[in-house]
Amino acid sequence: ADDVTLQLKWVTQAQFAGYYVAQDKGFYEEEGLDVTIKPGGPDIAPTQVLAGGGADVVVEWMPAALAAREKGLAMVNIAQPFKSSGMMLTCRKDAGVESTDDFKGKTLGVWFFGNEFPFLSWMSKLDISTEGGEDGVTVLKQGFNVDPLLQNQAACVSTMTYNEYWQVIDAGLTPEDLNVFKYEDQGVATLEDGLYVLEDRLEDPEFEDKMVRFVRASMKGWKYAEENPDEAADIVLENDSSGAQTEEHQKRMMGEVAKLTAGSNGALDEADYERTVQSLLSGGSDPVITQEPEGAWTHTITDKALN
Amino acid sequence: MRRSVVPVLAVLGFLLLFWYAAAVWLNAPWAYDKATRSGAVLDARSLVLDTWTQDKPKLPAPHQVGAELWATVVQKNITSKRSLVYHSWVTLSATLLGFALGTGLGVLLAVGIVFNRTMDMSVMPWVIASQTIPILAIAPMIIVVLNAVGISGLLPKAMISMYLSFFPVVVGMVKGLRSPDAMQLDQMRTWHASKAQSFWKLRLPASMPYFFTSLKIAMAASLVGAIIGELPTGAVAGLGARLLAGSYYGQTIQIWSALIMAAVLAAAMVGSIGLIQRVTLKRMGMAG
Amino acid sequence: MISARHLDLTFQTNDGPVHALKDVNLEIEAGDFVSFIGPSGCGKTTFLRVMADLEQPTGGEVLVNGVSPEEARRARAYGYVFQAAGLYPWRTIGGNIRLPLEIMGVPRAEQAERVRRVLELVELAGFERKFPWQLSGGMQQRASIARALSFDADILLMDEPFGALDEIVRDHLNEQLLKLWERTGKTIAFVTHSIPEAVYLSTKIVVMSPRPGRISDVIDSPLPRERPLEIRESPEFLAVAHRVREGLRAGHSDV
Amino acid sequence: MISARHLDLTFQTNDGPVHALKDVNLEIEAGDFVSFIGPSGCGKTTFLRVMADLEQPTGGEVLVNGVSPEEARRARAYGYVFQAAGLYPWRTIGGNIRLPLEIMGVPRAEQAERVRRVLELVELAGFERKFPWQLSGGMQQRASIARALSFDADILLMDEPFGALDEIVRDHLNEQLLKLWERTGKTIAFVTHSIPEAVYLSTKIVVMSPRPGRISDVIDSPLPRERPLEIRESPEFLAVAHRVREGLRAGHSDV
Amino acid sequence: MIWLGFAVVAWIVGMAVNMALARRPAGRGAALAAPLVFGLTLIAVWEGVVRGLQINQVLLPAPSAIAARLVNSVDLLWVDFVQTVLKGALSGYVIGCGAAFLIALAIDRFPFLQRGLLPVGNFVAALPVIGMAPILVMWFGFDWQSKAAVVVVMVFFPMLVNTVQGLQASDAMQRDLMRTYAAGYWRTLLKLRLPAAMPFIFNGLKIGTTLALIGAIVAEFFGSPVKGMGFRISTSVGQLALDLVWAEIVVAALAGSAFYGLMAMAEKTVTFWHPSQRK
Ligand SMILES: Nc1ncnc2c1ncn2[C@@H]1O[C@H](COP(=O)(O)OP(=O)(O)OP(=O)(O)O)[C@@H](O)[C@H]1O
Ligand SMILES: Nc1ncnc2c1ncn2[C@@H]1O[C@H](COP(=O)(O)OP(=O)(O)OP(=O)(O)O)[C@@H](O)[C@H]1O
Ligand SMILES: Cc1ncc(C[n+]2csc(CCO)c2C)c(N)n1
Ligand SMILES: [Mg+2]
Ligand SMILES: [Mg+2]
Repeated sequence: ADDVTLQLKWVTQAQFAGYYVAQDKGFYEEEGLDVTIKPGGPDIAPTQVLAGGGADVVVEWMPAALAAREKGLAMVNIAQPFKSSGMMLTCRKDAGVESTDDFKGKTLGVWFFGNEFPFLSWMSKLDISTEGGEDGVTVLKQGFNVDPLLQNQAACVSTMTYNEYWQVIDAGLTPEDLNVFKYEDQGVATLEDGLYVLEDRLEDPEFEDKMVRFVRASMKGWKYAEENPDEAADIVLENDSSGAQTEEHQKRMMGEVAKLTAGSNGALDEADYERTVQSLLSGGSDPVITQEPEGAWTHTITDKALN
Repeated sequence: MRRSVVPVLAVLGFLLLFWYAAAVWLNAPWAYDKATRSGAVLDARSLVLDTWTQDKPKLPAPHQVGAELWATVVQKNITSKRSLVYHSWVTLSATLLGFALGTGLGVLLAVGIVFNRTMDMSVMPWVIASQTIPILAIAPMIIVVLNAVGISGLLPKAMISMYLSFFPVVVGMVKGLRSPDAMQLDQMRTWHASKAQSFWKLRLPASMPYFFTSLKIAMAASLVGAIIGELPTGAVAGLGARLLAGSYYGQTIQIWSALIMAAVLAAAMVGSIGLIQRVTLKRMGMAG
Repeated sequence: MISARHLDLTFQTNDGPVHALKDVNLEIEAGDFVSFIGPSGCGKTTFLRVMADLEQPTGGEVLVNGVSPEEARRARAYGYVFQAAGLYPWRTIGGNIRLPLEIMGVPRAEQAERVRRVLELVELAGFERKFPWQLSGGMQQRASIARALSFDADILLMDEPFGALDEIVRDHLNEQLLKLWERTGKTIAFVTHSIPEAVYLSTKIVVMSPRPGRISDVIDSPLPRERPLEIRESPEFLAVAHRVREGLRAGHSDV
Repeated sequence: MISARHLDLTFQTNDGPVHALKDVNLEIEAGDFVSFIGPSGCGKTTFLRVMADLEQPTGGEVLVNGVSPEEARRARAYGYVFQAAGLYPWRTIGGNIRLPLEIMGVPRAEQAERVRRVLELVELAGFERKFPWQLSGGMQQRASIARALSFDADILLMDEPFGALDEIVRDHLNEQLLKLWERTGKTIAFVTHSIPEAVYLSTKIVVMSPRPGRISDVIDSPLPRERPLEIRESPEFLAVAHRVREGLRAGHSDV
Repeated sequence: MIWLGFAVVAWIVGMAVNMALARRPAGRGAALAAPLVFGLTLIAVWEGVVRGLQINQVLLPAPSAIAARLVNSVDLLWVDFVQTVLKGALSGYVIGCGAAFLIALAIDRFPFLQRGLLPVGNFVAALPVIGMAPILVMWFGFDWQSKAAVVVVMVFFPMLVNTVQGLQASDAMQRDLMRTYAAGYWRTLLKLRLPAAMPFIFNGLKIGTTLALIGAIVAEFFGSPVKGMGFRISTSVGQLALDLVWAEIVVAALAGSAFYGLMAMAEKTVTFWHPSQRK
């Protein structure tokens, strides 16, 4: 069988259920692949792992991938299992945030490490400075969890629909206590969890063929996971070697993730891509990318895989 | 030894009291927060009770940590991923490997520094400077680079352990290998002993007390290294992963139990080095 | 046996050069027992160290057995007893005495035999398995002498070996040392601060004076080789002691 | 002045009790110069330490000036010179001597004056600003004596103060000490290993024997108070020395 | 290939120079020059290898790229330096060492505490402080206060243990001397035990310097305002701005070495009398 190494963007959780299901159900094996799934973590930059040759293919958000491409690391999107963005800003009502106009003068928790790009584009679209002060917002580098919100250190924190939001709820705040701003609803959604490889490796037909089989099996895994969320969550739990995930949380996460993958058959939607690029280009004085990227995606793999 | 039992118990008792009090103090805001949102009124009794039983407290009460430890150490099968014993073992294996590598590297460097003037003059300042580099910053890079050349699993973590643990060994062993006084070295000269002979018969035995002291420090540093190494390896397994996962999900009880487990591990390993030290030095007649 | 001609030694220190030995001339015959006496800092230890090739003279020449001190050291021509016992705490008394033998590659069986013999010589038989810190200061000093004797060098260099001992023990060891010297015919160079000790032990007493270290007097002892302790109250003894004292005082105007 | 009656002192060690002093009885008059001599480990230091309230007897009684050693210590009744110089390396010689004066609250001007005076007494004038390690061993020892003299206590306890010095310096300091004692009329308790030193200095010589430490002889010296160095060759001197030596040898069967 | 050759040549030349330096009589100049030459050699080899093997700069940037970034981003580096070193590390260092010192005095004064607190303290000291960082960030908020708290925890025990040990370093005879002067506790402390403890105290202070810096940087990984060296390092890795990451590391190493050097110099002046300082 051919070896493929996949680097995830984050720790083992239902966000990556499709890949674990494909492996567990033998979809990869059917395609003659031997896939190693490497979990990520707070200090793992999938882009860097890809550059270092530690993985053949990585799960990454498009803003980070495009930024890396501009830095000279030629990453190419070969598939896009996530159709919509799960990112949102979750705010406390008692902090006085009802609409985007209320952001000014507040403290907002933001993820960095390559995940800050969507937020920065959004703020520049709203024309709000991120340097603090009366008319700007004070940005906190949000750690791994939602503590700043619970402890009133921030008015809003970044959350994913499928993960951190539920941690807020679990902690005892109710949806009525909260106002959420989904990036999708604000028209600033950028593409998340796509599959990326290095451009020059695609010239090798053997590698291309491997990726075709990989994407085909992965998408099969995703569709299976969407249809059998509880079983998928169980598979994820089995693969979590830290033993820290709970069944309840993973099942709920699988349910939410299924909503995001629902609209995608794996092929990148050009319109979504354009929207993402425009959003990143419009980043005011310090845009995430400065020029229209070229060759940052390809349909060849999905075309072969899905037909 | 026995004389310290009462004072230690007293101090522990005081710590425990302080801990409970701090739990009330730190967790009270959240209790009030919940109460105001639900419109309830908190009396003193229910406040204290609430602060000691929260799910994700700012500071878990000792009994909460105790219960978690009991559940994850004793009640879980030790091969289960939810057993702290399993995770301790993962961390311990990286720690021990890193410790062995670090000790080896440290001793080699020390021997080089003591026997070679060029090394003595040029390397030592850089050894010190190397320790001012924030390891957590380069740990992910080390792991990525090692991954790129196909090394993964135990070794990358052990390398970070090694990086932290070789330093005390170099410093201690340089001191130790230089501890024979001029007279003892002159003695060797009058007997026309070779360099190797004075190393094996004089410098090495003379350095033993320093060696063990540095081993203890190195062991503690090595554990810290293994834990740091576990943070960016994707939080796969080990006490570091438990810390991280706990932190990621705001599970403070889990963080604290992992922390305490780590301290127990460190104390046990440092303690066993102390034991070996006592036995060895006694047999060498240096216990005086 | 040992001869020094126009010996000079200057140490370079941050405070400037220290002239430790200046134009030192001395002849020591085989079988001599030579004592060096002089105020603190006059260069006694330095002189001994030059003979042992532990210090390089900056001028003049020393010959030991007709060759340079370095060659003599390589030939393991001498045993050196340092001012402090300097036993290795991690070796037993036996192990300490065996150390030079191991280094010189003496066969195991012979090592044991020699250790036994020298321990008897210094009256420490039975203490072979004890560690140094289990012995009194005097016993340690004797063990260190035994170690220097173990490999049977022709020349024995001893730097205040009895400095730390009380008078009675010292007397006793002095007697023992004399007996050993007589029996073996070794050449001994011996540093001491004690006038009676120097006179009692030596065939030749070298009085030194400081800054820079020079030899101010060399006294050939008129005492017989056979010396009971009582000889120290004889008029000859007191006369020699007096001469040594005068020599010392002369070089000692700057206390 | 100082009286010990049925004094007993046992140290508890892990190897079992060590009987350091057993039934020691002694009377010291004001103005006496008392020397203690005896083999290593016989309890000389321990006895001195009991007088200075640095060690608690396990039996019997000591009175200093009619009060307990503790009260005497609080009244700063004595100066103590330890076996080693024990100067603080971070203070200059002057600073070291000033130390007890600072602690006792002597006014600044007087401190300077006293330091000057005692430095002259031990012939170290001009070394006030040097640090201890810049001085030879003998000079350090003298500085430590100066420190004990600076606050003019009535009683001086000296534990082998001249042990590390060479004979000439030692003779010189012996003379100085005698002069000081005569001039000031202090009471001095003095530990030494040297028989001539004990005889030369003392009005009373206490010979001790070990295991357990007992007083085996107390000799009142027949020598006059005025003692030139040459007195050491007089028959009276030699007679006393002989008696001390005999006393020592008696308690010394176990070298 | 040329660059690889350059690396090899640089290594050989550097080592040769150092060997020559080592053969010369020791002096201040050589003591400074040798490590400098060694460092330059390492940098030259690094540059040669990166260029020669064409290592991707998102993995390991060349020293020249790092230097360029260092020069171009002085303002940014300065802001981070102030936030992390001056606010976080320094204040934590002062508080931690100060508290440890005072508690060491208390422990020393009351043997009960010494017997009770030290074993417990040794256990607590075995806690991997890294694990404490997220907790302290949770307790003390995002700004420099929590970084200072982490630093306090990190420097506390080395300082405590060293000070306690140092306070026992005066030898029995020196203490007896104070007794014969009927000097009380405080006088003995001031005139004897503190000066005698200084070499140990400085040991603790020196160990603390590197720990303080590492602690402050590490704590920023767990939440921070949008400035600080740890923040910059962690976010820049995500942006593949590895040259900036290394520029921050260089600043950290320089600051750490300078801090250490400063303490070593203070040690030299305060404990000038100690044999290890005399030579
Ligand atoms: N390694 C050295 N460097 C510099 N000066 C030295 C060194 N060794 C000895 N000296 C100096 O040389 C002189 C002679 O020293 P030496 O040790 O030979 O004296 P000594 O006669 O043995 O004295 P003591 O009786 O005190 O042992 C002294 O002034 C001493 O300070
Ligand atoms: N603190 C102590 N603990 C246990 N034993 C002690 C202690 N101090 C002294 N001793 C023992 O008490 C005995 C008397 O010791 P002391 O120091 O008084 O002897 P000394 O006559 O002064 O000997 P030296 O001439 O060697 O100085 C010795 O056997 C010694 O080992
Ligand atoms: C330091 C840190 N950086 C980024 C994220 C955010 N993040 C990375 S992957 C991912 C997917 C959802 O789990 C999210 C939210 C975090 N949590 N902590
Ligand atoms: Mg000498
Ligand atoms: Mg004594």
